[in-house]
Amino acid sequence: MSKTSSGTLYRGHEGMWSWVGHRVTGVVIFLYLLVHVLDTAMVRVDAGAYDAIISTYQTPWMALGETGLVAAILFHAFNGLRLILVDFWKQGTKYQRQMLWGVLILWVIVFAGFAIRHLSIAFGGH
Amino acid sequence: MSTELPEPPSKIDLKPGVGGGGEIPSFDITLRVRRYLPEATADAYWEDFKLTMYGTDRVLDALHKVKWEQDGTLSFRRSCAHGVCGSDAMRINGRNRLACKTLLKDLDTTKPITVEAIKGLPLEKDLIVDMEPFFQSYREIMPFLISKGHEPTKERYQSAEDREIFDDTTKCILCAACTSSCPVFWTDGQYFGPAAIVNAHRFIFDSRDDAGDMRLEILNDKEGVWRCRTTFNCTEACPRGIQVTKAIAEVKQAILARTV
Amino acid sequence: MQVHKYDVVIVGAGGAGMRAAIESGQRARTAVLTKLYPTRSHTGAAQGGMCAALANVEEDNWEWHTFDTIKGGDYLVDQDAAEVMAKEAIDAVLDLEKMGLPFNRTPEGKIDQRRFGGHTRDHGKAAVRRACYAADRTGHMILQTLYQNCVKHNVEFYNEYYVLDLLMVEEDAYREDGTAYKQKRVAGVVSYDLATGELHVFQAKSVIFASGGAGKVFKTTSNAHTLTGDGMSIAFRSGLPLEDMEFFQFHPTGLAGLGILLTEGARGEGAILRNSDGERFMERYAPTIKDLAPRDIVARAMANEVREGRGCGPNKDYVLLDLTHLEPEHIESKLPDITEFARTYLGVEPFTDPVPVYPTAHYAMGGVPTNINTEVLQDNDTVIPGLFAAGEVACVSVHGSNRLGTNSLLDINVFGKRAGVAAAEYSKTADFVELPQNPEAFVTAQIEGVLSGNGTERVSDLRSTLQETMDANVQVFRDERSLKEARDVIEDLRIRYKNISIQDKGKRFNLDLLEAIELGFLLDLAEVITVAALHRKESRGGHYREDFPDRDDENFMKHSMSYRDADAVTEDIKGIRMETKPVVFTRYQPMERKY
Amino acid sequence: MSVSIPAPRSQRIDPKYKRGPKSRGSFEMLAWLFMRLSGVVLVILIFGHLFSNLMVGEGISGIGFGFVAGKWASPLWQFWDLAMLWLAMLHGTNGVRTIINDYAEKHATRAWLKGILYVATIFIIVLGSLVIFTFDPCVAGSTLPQC
Ligand SMILES: Cc1cc2nc3c(=O)[nH]c(=O)nc-3n(C[C@H](O)[C@H](O)[C@H](O)COP(=O)(O)OP(=O)(O)OC[C@H]3O[C@@H](n4cnc5c(N)ncnc54)[C@H](O)[C@@H]3O)c2cc1C
Ligand code: HEM
Ligand code: SF4
Ligand code: F3S
Ligand code: FES
Repeated sequence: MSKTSSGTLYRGHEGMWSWVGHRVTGVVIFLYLLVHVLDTAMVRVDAGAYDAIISTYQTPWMALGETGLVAAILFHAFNGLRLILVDFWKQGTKYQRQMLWGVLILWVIVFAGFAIRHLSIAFGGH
Repeated sequence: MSTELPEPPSKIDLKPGVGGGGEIPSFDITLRVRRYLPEATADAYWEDFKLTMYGTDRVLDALHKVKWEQDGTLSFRRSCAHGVCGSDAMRINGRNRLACKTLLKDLDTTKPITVEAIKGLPLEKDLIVDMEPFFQSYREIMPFLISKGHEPTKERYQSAEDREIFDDTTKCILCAACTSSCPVFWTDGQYFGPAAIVNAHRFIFDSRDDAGDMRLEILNDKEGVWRCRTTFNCTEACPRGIQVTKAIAEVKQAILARTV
Repeated sequence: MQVHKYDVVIVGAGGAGMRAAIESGQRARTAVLTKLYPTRSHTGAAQGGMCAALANVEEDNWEWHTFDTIKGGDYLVDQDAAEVMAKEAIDAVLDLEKMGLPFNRTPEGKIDQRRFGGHTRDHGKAAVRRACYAADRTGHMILQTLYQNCVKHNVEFYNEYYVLDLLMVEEDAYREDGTAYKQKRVAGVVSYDLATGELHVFQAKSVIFASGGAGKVFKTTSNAHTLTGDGMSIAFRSGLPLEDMEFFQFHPTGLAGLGILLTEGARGEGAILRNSDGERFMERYAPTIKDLAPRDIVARAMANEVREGRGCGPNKDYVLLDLTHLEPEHIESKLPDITEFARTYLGVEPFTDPVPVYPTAHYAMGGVPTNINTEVLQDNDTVIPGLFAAGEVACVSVHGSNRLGTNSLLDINVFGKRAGVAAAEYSKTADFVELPQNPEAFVTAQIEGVLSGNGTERVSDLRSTLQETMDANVQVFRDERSLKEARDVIEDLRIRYKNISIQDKGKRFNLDLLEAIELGFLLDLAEVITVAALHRKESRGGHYREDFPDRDDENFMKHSMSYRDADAVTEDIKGIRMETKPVVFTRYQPMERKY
Repeated sequence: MSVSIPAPRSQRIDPKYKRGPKSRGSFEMLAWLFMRLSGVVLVILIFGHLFSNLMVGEGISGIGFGFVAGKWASPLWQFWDLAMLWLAMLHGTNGVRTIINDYAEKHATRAWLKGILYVATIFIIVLGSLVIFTFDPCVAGSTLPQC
């Protein structure tokens, strides 16, 4: 299509933005998973090497990244369950918006719980 | 059948000020239109028009005012002017709307009101897009009643409940607001799109129709229902209030049910 | 320029055009030319219903329907045509059902029926349930169903092709009594492709005109912006007569100030009209059927209430349609769309508040004269071989001086089908008529003229002046003074029209150009309507002369036929000749019209 | 007589929108269904994984070669991680496949991207499975007491 058709960004509602979020988190998790399998594979090569790699996960910066990843997984997981309900529950399409708020609330609660524990371990050190 | 009603009273007391009325307020707006004149410029551009409009005016009235009083080259489709023909779907303040059904007073008139063509279909001029791909998808889902067996001499019977099942999707006016709001349709234009599915739904769930299976097979395609990512833009854009995503979900269920 | 050849060419893809296309498309090579995408046609705006004496819920028969149609039309109806329509109505509805139209159903699963203005049992005894309907979207469902079936039968559409000229040739011919006359024959049409600005000539053995109405002659109208009477005007310019153009229907319940229609079905479901005293004033005007009297009577009653100071609102210029005594669920299931219109466009909640309404220009009873086989007539009885017309553009005359609600959707189906069959059959027996030299010359000149015009007049100014004049002077009440005033304004506008200029000079989607051309059509028709109204010095149906308030069967029980004729002068207007045509009577003699 | 042109502009479809031949079978439906079924299972697997690795005991600080070895000593965890690997990889791959289909418009680009995706997926799944099955706590550098 010609470039002339581009204009402003479409101002979708919750449904569209949650989909953008789902898509982005999905890709992020996938990319992480590729790396994560590779690093875990080190256990087959050399125990020291594995520990070395894992220790990078234990630095504060990586801990933050790890927290972000978990945030992504939590959102993707909860929203994924919402999508499944939209698809299979008769009233799903009617309550999709309410369910999205539910997802966000659940996400905040679970994530807060995780973040407190995880960051305190990561930054608290031994 | 409607039940017999008691005769209404010959005379009643009207509430004061009944039927609205009063002075119609006027206000100034800026209409920011995405122009594209293929014979004049290579690219689209924004153009602002300042207008004085009234409380009962719609975006379509504003466009007419521009066309009739300021710039006759501004081009857009319209016909019925009350939301039943589906000519004038466009992106108003970033969302698909019918220009004739969007009252200016319901928009934020302190800021410019942006108006641009619907997204995802080839742009022809100003607010006009090529609708053929859209109608092609519609035609491909076999949007007509197919019934086997003998034609009855009188009408086919259908219970009011059976009629109700597909009532929602009979309302479609083929305005393309839904399909052109769908992020999946924007990507490569191959997706059948919500409007086609809505119209398939209208026949799949019609108790008089015998070709539901064929339509389900068509929509089981890689460009069919499974491309829908339930973003709900279509449902929110539909000027007829059709529960589009719900209809799509019902079609998905029907395909599943028939295979499993 | 390109030339296409088809057996049958149909102009217009509304209800009439597509119903014809379904028949003709299965019998002959058919093209449908339409200035709008088919599903945008204004048939889709029709709400209330389509009448047929199915007797699904109450005793009924087609003879009663015929009678109601004739009486509703104030006896100016051609009764043979009305019989055909009422008789074929039943099949027309059943055809639609078989094509898939989702009618509302009775508890037994049959097509449900409801009341509509002027439809009665046993010659006026009481209102009858005769209108088959699909909520308040009957027209939408008809249009969609017909389009769906066109898709099914692979009908070839040329969308956004504006037909701007009818190609005809004249041959010398002799009548049975030996007198010579010029026989017209149709060769094809010239159309303008909106997308490219190219002209396309369609050569055809049969041409069907189904281009709809002309409501945009008026300002307050239920009609679409695109209903500019193209077909009628093109026929008129080609030397064909227009029949009964003075009869224009004003629908009682248009949203006040906007003209958007609220179906008569609302009153069929029990809604009533009230004036500023809260009085149900129709009890005074039509004691038997009250709010369900025919439209001309109700519209006049409303206008009269307003005139006598019983109007509502700050300017006391409308009355109220009251639905508040009806059950909200009932309204929601039977009238969902119109309640939404009231909410969207006036901000009124019909469940709790009455809705402001005022008559709105709605339907042209007149049009291109045809016989009951939909063949177009070049005078009172000479058929033009190969030329057909159906729908609002045509005047068979089943509506006489006032159309009954629901009879138009019926008209387009019954006569649309007849036209499709007849046109296809004719094309099998006939040869192509040779196209004239430079068939597109007239249209080319017309377009060039508008594009190169550099005058000072704006199309939109002229159009709104025209529409306001027509609203003020040729509406529900007319008299010699008002009609003469309208006539003078139109004459002036005609002169100013020569001095227009437009801004868009391009070839692609040049709607500026087409609005200018459409204005030309509107001016033609406004003139014919006004002259015909001046000429008819009586009151009948939709045409009410305050200076001649009574029906005058002695002098005016006949159709009026307006011809374009450069040498004639009628009512001080040069170029229009008025003639008359007798009304066909079969079984009902004129009576006083009381409800 | 001038030429007659059978296909006017109004019936022409922009080639970009022309759909290819109809796809056969129900692959897309099965993929869609798989996304949902695997999604439900993955919630349990991943939450369990995250919980046992990051929440209980010392959390991330406790993870090391020994931790892994300890876990994989139990067939339950072996199976758990294997299932998670497979499901997550297939789920993610299918998701990314959808995304490629959406945004890569040219046929060749699509083919390339998907090719790379599938190779990566197979490689990772095979590698991951091998690691889990052939895990040897006494690999070089292991400081575990049993070695
Ligand atoms: C709001 C409203 C409600 C109504 N409700 C009812 C009702 O309840 N019951 C009832 O019986 N009747 C009703 N009517 C009347 C009825 O709907 C119309 O009279 C009828 O639909 C006309 O159909 P048609 O096919 O003649 O024309 P239309 O449906 O108007 O179609 C005209 C067609 O001609 C085409 N066309 C026009 N000019 C050109 C040109 N120059 N070149 C090419 N194509 C052209 C257009 O594109 C269009 O496709 C209602 C009318 C209105 C406006
Ligand atoms: C935690 C549990 C998970 C659940 C409940 C879940 C659920 C879903 C669902 C239902 C979809 C389909 C969305 C749609 O069709 O619109 C989906 C898509 C996707 N998922 Fe997951 N998922 C989970 C975990 C994962 C993981 C671990 C990955 C990465 C490997 C992942 C990557 C993706 C991707 C890339 C998509 C495609 C996104 C798109 O098409 O927009 N998901 N997920
Ligand atoms: S479903 Fe709604 S938005 Fe889509 S085409 Fe039909 S009416 Fe328009
Ligand atoms: S916008 Fe598109 S993604 Fe599905 S829910 Fe609607 S079709
Ligand atoms: S003009 Fe008909 S829908 Fe807006």
